[in-house]
Amino acid sequence: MNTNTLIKMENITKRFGTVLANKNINFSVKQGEIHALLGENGAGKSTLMNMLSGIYTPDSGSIFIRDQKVRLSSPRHAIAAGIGMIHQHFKLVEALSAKENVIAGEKKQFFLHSKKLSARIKEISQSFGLELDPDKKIYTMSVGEKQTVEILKVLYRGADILILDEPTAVLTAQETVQLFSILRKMKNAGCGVIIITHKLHEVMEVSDRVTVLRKGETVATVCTKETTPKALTDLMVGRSVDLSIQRIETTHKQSILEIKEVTVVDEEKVKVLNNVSFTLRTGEILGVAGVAGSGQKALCEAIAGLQKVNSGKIIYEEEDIVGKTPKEIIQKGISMSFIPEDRLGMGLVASMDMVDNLILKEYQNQKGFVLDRKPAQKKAEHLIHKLNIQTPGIHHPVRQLSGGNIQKVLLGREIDLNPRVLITVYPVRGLDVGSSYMIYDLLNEQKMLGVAILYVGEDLDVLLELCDRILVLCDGRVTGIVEAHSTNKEQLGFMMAGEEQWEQEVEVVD
Amino acid sequence: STAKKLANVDSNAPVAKEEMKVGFIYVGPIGDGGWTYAHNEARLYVEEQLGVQTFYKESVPEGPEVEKVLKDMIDQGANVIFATSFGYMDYVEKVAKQYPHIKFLHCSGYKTADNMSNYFGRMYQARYLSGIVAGMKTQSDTIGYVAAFEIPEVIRGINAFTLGVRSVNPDAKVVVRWTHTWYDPAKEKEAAKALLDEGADVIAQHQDTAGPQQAAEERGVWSVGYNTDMQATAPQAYMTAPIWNWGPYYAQQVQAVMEGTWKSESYWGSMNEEIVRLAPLTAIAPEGSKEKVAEMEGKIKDNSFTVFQGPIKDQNGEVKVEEGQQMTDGEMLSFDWFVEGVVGKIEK
Amino acid sequence: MALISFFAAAVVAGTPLLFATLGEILTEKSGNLNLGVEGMMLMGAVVGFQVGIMTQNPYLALIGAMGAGGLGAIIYGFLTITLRANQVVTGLSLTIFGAGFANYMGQKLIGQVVPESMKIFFRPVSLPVLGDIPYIGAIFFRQDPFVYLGYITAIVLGIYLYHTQYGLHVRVVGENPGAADASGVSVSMYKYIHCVVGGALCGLGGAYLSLVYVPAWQENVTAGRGWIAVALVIFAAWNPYKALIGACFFGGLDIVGFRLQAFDLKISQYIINMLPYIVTICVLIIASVRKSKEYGGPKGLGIPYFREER
Amino acid sequence: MIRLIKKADISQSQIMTIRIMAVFLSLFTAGVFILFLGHNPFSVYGSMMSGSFGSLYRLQETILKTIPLLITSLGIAVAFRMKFWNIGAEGQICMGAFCASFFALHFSELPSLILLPIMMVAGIVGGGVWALIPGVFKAYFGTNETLFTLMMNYIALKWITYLQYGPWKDPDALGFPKIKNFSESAILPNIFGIHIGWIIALLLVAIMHFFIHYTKKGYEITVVGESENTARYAGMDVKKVVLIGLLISGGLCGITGMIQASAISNTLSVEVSGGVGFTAIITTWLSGLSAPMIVLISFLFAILVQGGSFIQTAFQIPQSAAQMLQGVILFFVLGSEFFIQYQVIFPWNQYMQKEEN
Ligand SMILES: Nc1ncnc2c1ncn2[C@@H]1O[C@H](COP(=O)(O)OP(=O)(O)OP(=O)(O)O)[C@@H](O)[C@H]1O
Ligand SMILES: Nc1ncnc2c1ncn2[C@@H]1O[C@H](COP(=O)(O)OP(=O)(O)OP(=O)(O)O)[C@@H](O)[C@H]1O
Ligand SMILES: [Mg+2]
Ligand SMILES: [Mg+2]
Repeated sequence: MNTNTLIKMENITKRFGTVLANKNINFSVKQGEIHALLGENGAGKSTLMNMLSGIYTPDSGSIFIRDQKVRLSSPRHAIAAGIGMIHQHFKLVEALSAKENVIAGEKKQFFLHSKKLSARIKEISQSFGLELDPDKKIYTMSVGEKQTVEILKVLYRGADILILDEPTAVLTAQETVQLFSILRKMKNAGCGVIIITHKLHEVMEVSDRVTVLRKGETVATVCTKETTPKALTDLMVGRSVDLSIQRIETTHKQSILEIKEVTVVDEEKVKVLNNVSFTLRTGEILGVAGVAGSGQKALCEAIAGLQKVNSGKIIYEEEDIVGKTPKEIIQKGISMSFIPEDRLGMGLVASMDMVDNLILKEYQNQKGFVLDRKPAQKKAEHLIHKLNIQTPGIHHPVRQLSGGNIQKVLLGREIDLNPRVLITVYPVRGLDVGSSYMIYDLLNEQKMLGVAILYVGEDLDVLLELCDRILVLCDGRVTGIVEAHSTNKEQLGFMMAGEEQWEQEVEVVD
Repeated sequence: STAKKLANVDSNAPVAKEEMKVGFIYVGPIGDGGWTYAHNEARLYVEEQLGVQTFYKESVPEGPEVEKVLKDMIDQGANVIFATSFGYMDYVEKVAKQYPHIKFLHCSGYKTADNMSNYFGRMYQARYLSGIVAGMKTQSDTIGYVAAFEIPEVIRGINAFTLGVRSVNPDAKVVVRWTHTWYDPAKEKEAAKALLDEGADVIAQHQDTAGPQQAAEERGVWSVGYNTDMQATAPQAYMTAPIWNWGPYYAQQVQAVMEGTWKSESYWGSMNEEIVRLAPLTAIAPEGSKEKVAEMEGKIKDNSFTVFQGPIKDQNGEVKVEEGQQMTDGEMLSFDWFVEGVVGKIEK
Repeated sequence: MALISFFAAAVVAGTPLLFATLGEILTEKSGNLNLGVEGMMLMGAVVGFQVGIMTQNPYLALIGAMGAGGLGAIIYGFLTITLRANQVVTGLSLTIFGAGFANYMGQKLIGQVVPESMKIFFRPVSLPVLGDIPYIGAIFFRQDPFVYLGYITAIVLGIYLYHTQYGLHVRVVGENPGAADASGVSVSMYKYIHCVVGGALCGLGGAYLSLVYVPAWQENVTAGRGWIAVALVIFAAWNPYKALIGACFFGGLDIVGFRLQAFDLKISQYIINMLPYIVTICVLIIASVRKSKEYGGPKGLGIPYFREER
Repeated sequence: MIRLIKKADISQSQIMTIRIMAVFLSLFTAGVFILFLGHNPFSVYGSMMSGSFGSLYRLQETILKTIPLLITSLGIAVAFRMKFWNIGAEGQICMGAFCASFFALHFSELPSLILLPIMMVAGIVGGGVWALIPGVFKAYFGTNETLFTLMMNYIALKWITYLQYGPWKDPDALGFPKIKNFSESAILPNIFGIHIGWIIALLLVAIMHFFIHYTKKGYEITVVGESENTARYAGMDVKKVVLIGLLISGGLCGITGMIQASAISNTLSVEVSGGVGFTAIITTWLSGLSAPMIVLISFLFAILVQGGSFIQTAFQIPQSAAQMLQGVILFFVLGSEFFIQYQVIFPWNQYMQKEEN
């Protein structure tokens, strides 16, 4: 293996307003290695990489590329230095074709030679084993295809330093395998690859070295061969963690919500939910597993009345709620609480304070014309106390709270509504371990109260330990519903990749 | 405080030259080269002749803004104000009531008060004469007339012009196009072009821009202007124009105020008083037209001919004014029909 | 015959609209919603005229007009691109400023006419061959050189936007400045350049009015055409070729009233005057009902870009 | 290298300082221009001030200018709060005035106490419905409202022109194109020498402030503006909220139309809005959509307009120059927002940042 250092970042510091996103970070990548970057949400991984790709400028510190000190004050400089980045949030133009997206930023020619370009792009994609129609418009593409365009864009430029920010979050298992083979090819060609991922098994599988960040600081850089997932987790969190979660057994499980053959077709005519059926019972936590974009969002939104259902029924206490507006669903006394995936874009109003955000779900039940904020003020104070929310006060805009605290406000509000069905999507995303466990406890508490909980999660370990049953989605289909205590990660993994596996459904005990 | 001081003074007491301040409000920019331009020329004439102080505000829309501008002017010491657009009338009336010691002169309206006159000129006389020139010039017997709005003033002008045309060329017709703008040079030019496409070879206008002149110039045909001498704008096309000459009247009125002899009146000046004129004919004007115009001008001036005298038929051939009769001022001021020979429609 | 001359007149009436529309297309394609078209047109109209009078040189006059329109756009660009001010409000302010600027500069030009030499320069010329095509020739190819310049500009812009690398960058900047930035395209520079060139084209549109259409200086020559141009951009779906057709169509709408007066129509003339605006609204509605991703406006239109924003 | 960073938080007093500095800078720049025109900037500014406050009459005039700006801005602010870029206030004012005038002209015998409220309601309906049309298309098809409302302005103006020159032409005006003056009973009474529009305006400020911040509908409007998704998720009928909001927005503009027609013109004419609809967009934006700030900014703007018009006659500074000055002042104030949101870091300042860490 070549040991020449490709990239060296020294004492990098970056602050956003009051947030110190990166603090004196040291980081280096060698030629011909795949380097994984690990850390909890908000640890500063994307920020660090964005500085390498010229999107952000460090407040202080220096960057060396091939031992040359560089100043990457714009993406142009980074591209010139051979750095290509695939961003966590795609940077593609929806209205343009794949081809046009790939060559954006090129300066080589004046006129666009459409045919020649298509041929060249085909050639590159084939040499890496990628499948892509250069003339397809981005907005007609699946997430995986978009990812391919992003990769092609970097390959087309012949970048020799490749950064991928959580590329696998949106990929299927096969796509991930394919991606990793590309990365290995690049590595063998002497390039440097940096990959950010939250999935430890991927880190173990593909990387040569791992750098762990915690709260904006470098904790350690280790060789993958010499470490274990457990060790990495401990580094990430900062202390030895006991990763076991209590599963409470409850009796009196009753079917409360029945999803029957629900199909949802989105604007692009893609079936995001395909003939989905399952039953949710009181006093249980039903986990939903699947790679991102497998239909979790559509499923939750369909139940909450936010998504048009094309066919099928959603029976809540003997009544079909398909076609009802969210307001009707809330007002019918159906206390269905839903924690949307997109916390600030959907669950909360970022610019409003805690009080106004707490009113959001219940103001409709207030009588009269005038808004009564007093109960919400009390509730806000209560929640701050109960959930240990860190905030300067109840009138502070929630946007300025940290991610974890935003999450607590949201969950606290939902639980406070005394729901009968609670739908939560990634409720611990961005939470530190302590807070995560607090959330698990809260969910268990609700479960004991007889609430039916639909838990959409990403961490399979948590799903296995916390949930009673796990439903696996793949491409909008249910590939199986299994008892959590009688399955394992491998089995779930297969199902997430599309392999169907069904268990005998356990009879409901009254 | 100034207002109070003045209020105690007899409203018709003579005013010293130094205390005289004459305000003008204009509906367009003084750079319109037309209506407002003509008024502003008159303002300069007053300054020059009497040596009094004048000031103005241009582009004052015919809306509530007028009231404010009037009051502003009074506030700044104006003692005579000329309001030079029809739409100012009600506001002038309103303000005149509140400021009895200030003299208001409103152009082209019909309301008067003790301290408010209205004044206008018998432009139709000059239009009649310009019609003669156009009627003699046309070869296609089709004359285009670009007109602003369907109001009596414009209709009266069209009718007078047509009578003039037909007095020398009974077969000719005058085709009217409404622009519904007073001031959109490009659009008014387009209206003229439409007329030219319909076979007109002389273009006349009642607009505050020279757009129609340009159209005639470009097509190599002929034109009759309005407001001011428009020869510079269209040297190859322009024959003459009925024009305003407000200066002498303004000077005389201001003089009267200074001498304390001013009286409110409803003034409709004629060619005799030179408030309206026909601009000198250019070399392009048809042969013999100069003489014919001079003859008719003489008759108008000695009152042996009034433009709207019977017999006058309307567009349907119906006799509207019997032989030997004349239209009264009142009838002329509320014209809402076209005389025979006009091709066009008055929307009601 | 009358119909042909109507269409030919429509082309002429559409020419100032065409330049302004093309300018605004370029501006909007790069993500700037500059509503100050009217202001920039007026600035171009007055400076073009002033330079024309002073130098008697048509080329210098055109350059002057472009410079003035561009200057207005620079003010807009500095405020919205560098200082990230609200685009709509800045555009409205530019309209106020531009009108003031033009009328102020124009005070001394009142009553002046375009010198004869320049009038000759801008006289209609029949193009060889093309001008002889029956009907089409008379409508499109016996016009003044300025009109031809309009055709050329539209075609060049079309080629530029759809068939060149730089045009691609413009589209990327307008659609998704974040993506453009990440690809190494300098967002600010593209926004500036296209906003300024767009302003220059608007200036040309104004100059057409003062130098050719009404070859004399008169205040407020544009009379609201800048706003029509803004509407035309939508009508043309941000496509320079369609702008060419749209400008002729709107030019026709603008003058059709005069031709219709020859017929005894039952509809009031005043209602016919509403046509251009009603048609624009219809186009807006149709465009939105079709909900096309490719033919809508640039996605980044009106939004200031700040790289470190999340 | 010069860099930009977003300011984390900024105190109210800093914001005020920046805004005031912007105004001073703009006055300075405009002053240079005035000097160039051959006048003394101080005496011009002084006379602008005395033109707006110099006497009771001038103060009244300034307030009369403030009223329509104020009410219209309140209306526009509601739409802007929903991120509906309503630039159709001009047309909404016209249509409000039109509907109010319909009753003023056709039911002129009614006593004031009945007629005026009817006119007010008619004005609200007229303006509201006019705003609702683009609103419906926006809500159901996502039609671009900026240009839609802009076009609606022109249609409204042409409509009034049509009435004025056509069916509503006063038969007693000798064929002149004007609409009959309202009867006394259709004219708003005066209080302290100013028509009661000022009381209506102040009432509306209080009502709108209360409405937006303390009522359920106001809350819904704010949520919809911040995030439609969140609103939908919370069970709000987003379309309905948008439409109600627009009805209010247009309705307020309609009130302006009614007041201007009744108290100022005493009739309907094409000049009834006189550009207020456009100016109010600027005042609304500058006041950050807050009702109390709208009072202040509208008043300041009225000073600018009133004083600007005063200096035109006082110094014979042409209208065009006054317009340019207005533009320049706006540019500066708009530009100053930048320094409220962002911080510029110059190379020589960078070490200071480091030390803080
Ligand atoms: N543009 C920005 N403006 C303000 N704060 C930011 C910005 N980008 C990142 N931050 C903050 O910096 C911190 C680090 O964010 P970053 O996106 O680097 O985390 P990450 O490690 O990539 O997390 P994730 O795993 O969720 O992607 C967070 O607290 C975040 O809120
Ligand atoms: N945009 C902002 N404006 C002001 N303060 C902010 C902003 N974003 C974050 N903060 C503050 O900065 C601090 C750190 O925020 P950050 O989101 O990085 O926290 P975190 O370490 O990720 O915490 P958590 O584990 O709860 O997510 C918090 O105190 C938060 O209140
Ligand atoms: Mg990240
Ligand atoms: Mg966080």
